[in-house]
Amino acid sequence: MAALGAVLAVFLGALLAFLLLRWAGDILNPTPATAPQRVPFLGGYPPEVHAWNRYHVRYYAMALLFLAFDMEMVFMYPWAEVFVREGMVALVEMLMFIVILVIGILYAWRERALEWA
Amino acid sequence: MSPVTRAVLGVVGLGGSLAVLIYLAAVLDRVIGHRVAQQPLRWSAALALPAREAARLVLQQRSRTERSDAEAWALAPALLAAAAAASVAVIPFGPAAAVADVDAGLALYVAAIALVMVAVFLHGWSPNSVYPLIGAYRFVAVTLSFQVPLALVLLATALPAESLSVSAIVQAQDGLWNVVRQPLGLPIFLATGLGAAFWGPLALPDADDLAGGTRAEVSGVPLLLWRAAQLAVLVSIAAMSAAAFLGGWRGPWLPGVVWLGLKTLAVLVVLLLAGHLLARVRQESFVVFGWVVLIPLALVDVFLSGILLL
Amino acid sequence: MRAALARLAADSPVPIFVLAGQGAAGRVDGLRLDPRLRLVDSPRAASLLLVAGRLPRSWLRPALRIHAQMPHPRVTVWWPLGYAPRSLERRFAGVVRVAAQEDVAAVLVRLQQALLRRERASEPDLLPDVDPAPWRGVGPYGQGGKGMTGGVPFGRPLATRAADRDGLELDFLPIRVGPFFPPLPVGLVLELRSQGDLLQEARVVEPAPGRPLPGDVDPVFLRALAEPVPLAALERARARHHLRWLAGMLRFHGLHALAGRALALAEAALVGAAAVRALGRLLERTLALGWATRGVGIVPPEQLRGQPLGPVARAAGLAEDARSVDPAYRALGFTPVTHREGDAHARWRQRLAEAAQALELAERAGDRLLAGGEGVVEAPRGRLTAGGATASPLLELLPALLAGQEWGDAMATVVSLDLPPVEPVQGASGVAA
Amino acid sequence: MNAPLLADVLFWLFAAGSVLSAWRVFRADSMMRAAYWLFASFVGVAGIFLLLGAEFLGFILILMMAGEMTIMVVFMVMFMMNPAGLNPMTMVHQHRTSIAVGVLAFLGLAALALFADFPAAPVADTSRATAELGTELLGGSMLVFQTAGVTLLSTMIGAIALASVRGRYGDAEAGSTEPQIAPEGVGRGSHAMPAAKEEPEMDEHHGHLGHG
Repeated sequence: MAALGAVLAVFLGALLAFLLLRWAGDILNPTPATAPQRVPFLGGYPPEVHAWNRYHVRYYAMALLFLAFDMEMVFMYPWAEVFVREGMVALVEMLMFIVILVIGILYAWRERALEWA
Repeated sequence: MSPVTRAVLGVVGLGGSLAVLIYLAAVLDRVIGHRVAQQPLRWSAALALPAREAARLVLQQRSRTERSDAEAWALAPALLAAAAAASVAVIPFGPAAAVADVDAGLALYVAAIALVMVAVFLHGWSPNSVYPLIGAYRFVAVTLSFQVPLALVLLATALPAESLSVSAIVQAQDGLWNVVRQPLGLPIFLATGLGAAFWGPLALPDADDLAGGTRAEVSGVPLLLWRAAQLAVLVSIAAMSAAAFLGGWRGPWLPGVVWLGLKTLAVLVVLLLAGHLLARVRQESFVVFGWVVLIPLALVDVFLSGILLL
Repeated sequence: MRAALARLAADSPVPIFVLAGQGAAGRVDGLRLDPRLRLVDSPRAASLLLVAGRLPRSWLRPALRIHAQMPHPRVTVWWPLGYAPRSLERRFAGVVRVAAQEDVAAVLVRLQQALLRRERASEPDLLPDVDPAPWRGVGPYGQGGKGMTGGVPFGRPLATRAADRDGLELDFLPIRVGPFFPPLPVGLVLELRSQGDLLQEARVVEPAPGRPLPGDVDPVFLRALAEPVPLAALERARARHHLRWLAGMLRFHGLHALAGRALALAEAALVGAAAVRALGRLLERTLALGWATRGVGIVPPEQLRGQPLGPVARAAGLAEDARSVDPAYRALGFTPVTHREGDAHARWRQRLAEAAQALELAERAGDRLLAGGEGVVEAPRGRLTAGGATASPLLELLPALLAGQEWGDAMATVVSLDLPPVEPVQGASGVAA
Repeated sequence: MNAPLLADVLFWLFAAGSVLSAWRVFRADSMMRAAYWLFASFVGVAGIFLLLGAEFLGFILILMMAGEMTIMVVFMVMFMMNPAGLNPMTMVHQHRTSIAVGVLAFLGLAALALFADFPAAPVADTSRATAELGTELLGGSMLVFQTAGVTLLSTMIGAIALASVRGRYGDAEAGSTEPQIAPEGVGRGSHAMPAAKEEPEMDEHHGHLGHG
């Protein structure tokens, strides 16, 4: 419990420290930004539209693959703790599980789902 | 000493040592850069350089864009630094001494690295400007590709320790360091660690082809905080590779803390050298490389070390 | 507190954003080697704006926009490089002019210290402080919007949809990459249409198509068109050009330290071919550029046949070189170096090999003279004829080359083509800065 | 400030934070903010997991949710209107029915929480939780573990078959032509895409129906 308290303290401490430093920076340089200064930098010309758009991500197939494959880590952490005690049973079971998941990656690779759509 | 004072001492001590390591990393980066460029740089000048640039950035105005997501923009560097600090908190610097000896320390470390992806995406999305936005989406693609191998390789070090606690992992390396027992572990961890700190060959979100990427619209104190937080993640990667693969505080003659510091600095030099000698990878080829090469290699590393332990 | 910070920051490297006008590219590279300066890749990170050489009229408005985008405290410095002043000083109020004999780096450091100690006020904007489009109070919620994606919320419209190669209809971004986008050659303006980070279309806005592009060619090549010129001087200038391009390409790929080393070789008066080959081996051996440029921007040889494109053509396997017919070169046993793949990787290895070969020729040539006067010489960017354009055919290739490429690969392709800095037509009464 | 009091205070903080950020999810206009408020809500729940001693589950929840919420941001921004909330929008429809459902759900859960008698069997030593989960995975519920693997495989293959346009047998829509109103209508898949397609124009009658 004390260890978790320490982690939370470290996390919130760093978070607050950086927010305070940023606020102190604003106090030190209070000059407000004018309209031309706020124009996003494109190399000399102003942007015609907002940069926020329905950004056509090209790796959406890989993102879906990651969602499914990320679950594998949930199972591997407890397995790692008890591996030495369980011995060969643990090894064989995890090998089966992992081979099944790697087939998914090979399928994605063959279907060229990992490349830009 | 009541737990509260212990926690405060731990936080302040960790913050101080992290700040010193960040400053040292900045100095080492300059020195290695000048060495590779064969330009002379005196050590006294190199030691003062990061402080001078920090002072100049503190006196610079914070730039704003037309319609930015101001709160997320302010949160991004803080979240990045908090994730890095939390990840360093679990690393033990003595037999029973760690700021936060959490039982599932490894799970916390990988969760902190996942928070880095959230922080960099926020930092790129918030300014509502094209180059940071492209940089942010690049980092999501790269992180989704290296996060699994990074977690697997760390998992392999948990096998001999029979526990996810980082201090148990260091304890289990009394006779044999994991870098010897699991040869594939350290290279994969350093490659994916460079991705987590978006440094050197994997500096895709802040790349030169996007005129600075997510920091193209940042100036003044936020730019200083962002560079410091990025170096904090790099230091965290170096410290964890020292703890998980190079025996952490274990070592003859010198006290534990000194050994951990020396190993962390050694790995830091390797990471900074990679930053100066390896060109930036192409995003799409790294995604394919991560899924098709890094994950199988990490799995081989896990199962090989498992078989050796039977 | 502020004074202490100012004293500490006094001799930190000065961050400069450079607007390299005509004839300034070579001199600006010299500044990169100065440890007191640091050329940054975004105006947000700069506190000094350095205008070098002559600023053509069409670049003036972009220059004012970039000046406004710099954070305070800031100052503009104008480095005339021999061009007579006209209206730049009227538009850039309070610009500091570097006299001919002054050391520009010392001026920049002095100005930065004055800014930090607040002895010099920061320059105000030179553009009116007005919203891009009136939006305050407009529309049902007063932020200029209309419905879900309509109107001009906060001064800018939202992106619109377009079909794409993978069947989805999502937003596209019309990005006009301006004259001063650091990775691109100065003055090149591209109108890119990107969905996500993939470029659907690319259009060269400036320079206008079909216009001659003299480009900043070393004067020794122009002289070689008319009169005999020592071969060693010609080849050293070629080597210097290629090494300076290599430094720019290394910086683009994130290797700033190695770029400094290549630039030091370029600026050094006497540099041996061995040093250049050593740098080449280092770049080769440390896999430094293999995965970054292999297979990027492949230009098929049939599009380059018969065009004066020099290294770009030779990297695609066409052994076209004006020097191979020249008796002086044949006496030295010159054979053109070629590569096959025609991608960015082949192009940087081609230029590096040519730089080393040029230095070897220069060492062997002694004071041999070239029989000048035929009106044809092999310049670093291709065959130069009296008054002819050198690199404009490459600009026609760009749209087809960049369409369908990811942003990083597209920029790497443009960098690998070594396009000359773009100068608008001399005729227009440019602002002779 | 002894430990139990600290635990209670933290519990209430995490609980309140989780509920607050869950409320903010539906008040935020920007898709990115909505998703990351949901992530903050999950972090609150993970905090409560940690307080209950399930350390591994807490950190794994944060790890998984960081990746998945970022992917949700990417997909929400890509497919929904008004990606960044520049024009205000409401994500809540049928106000009356949703309020009614909310109140009903709250009452049901509150009744369950108050009147049900939960087994008061505190776990002795929390540090073994992950190990027990491991032995359970390898022993008793090994079948669940392996079927989870097969389910994940089918999810992967299904997701890629649906999402990816490019397949081993060519583009998914190369052969399929949508019915057009005009009799000799041109299929959506084969009209001239703005981006230059690599292979030559496919005439619409030939072509493979869907991809492998």
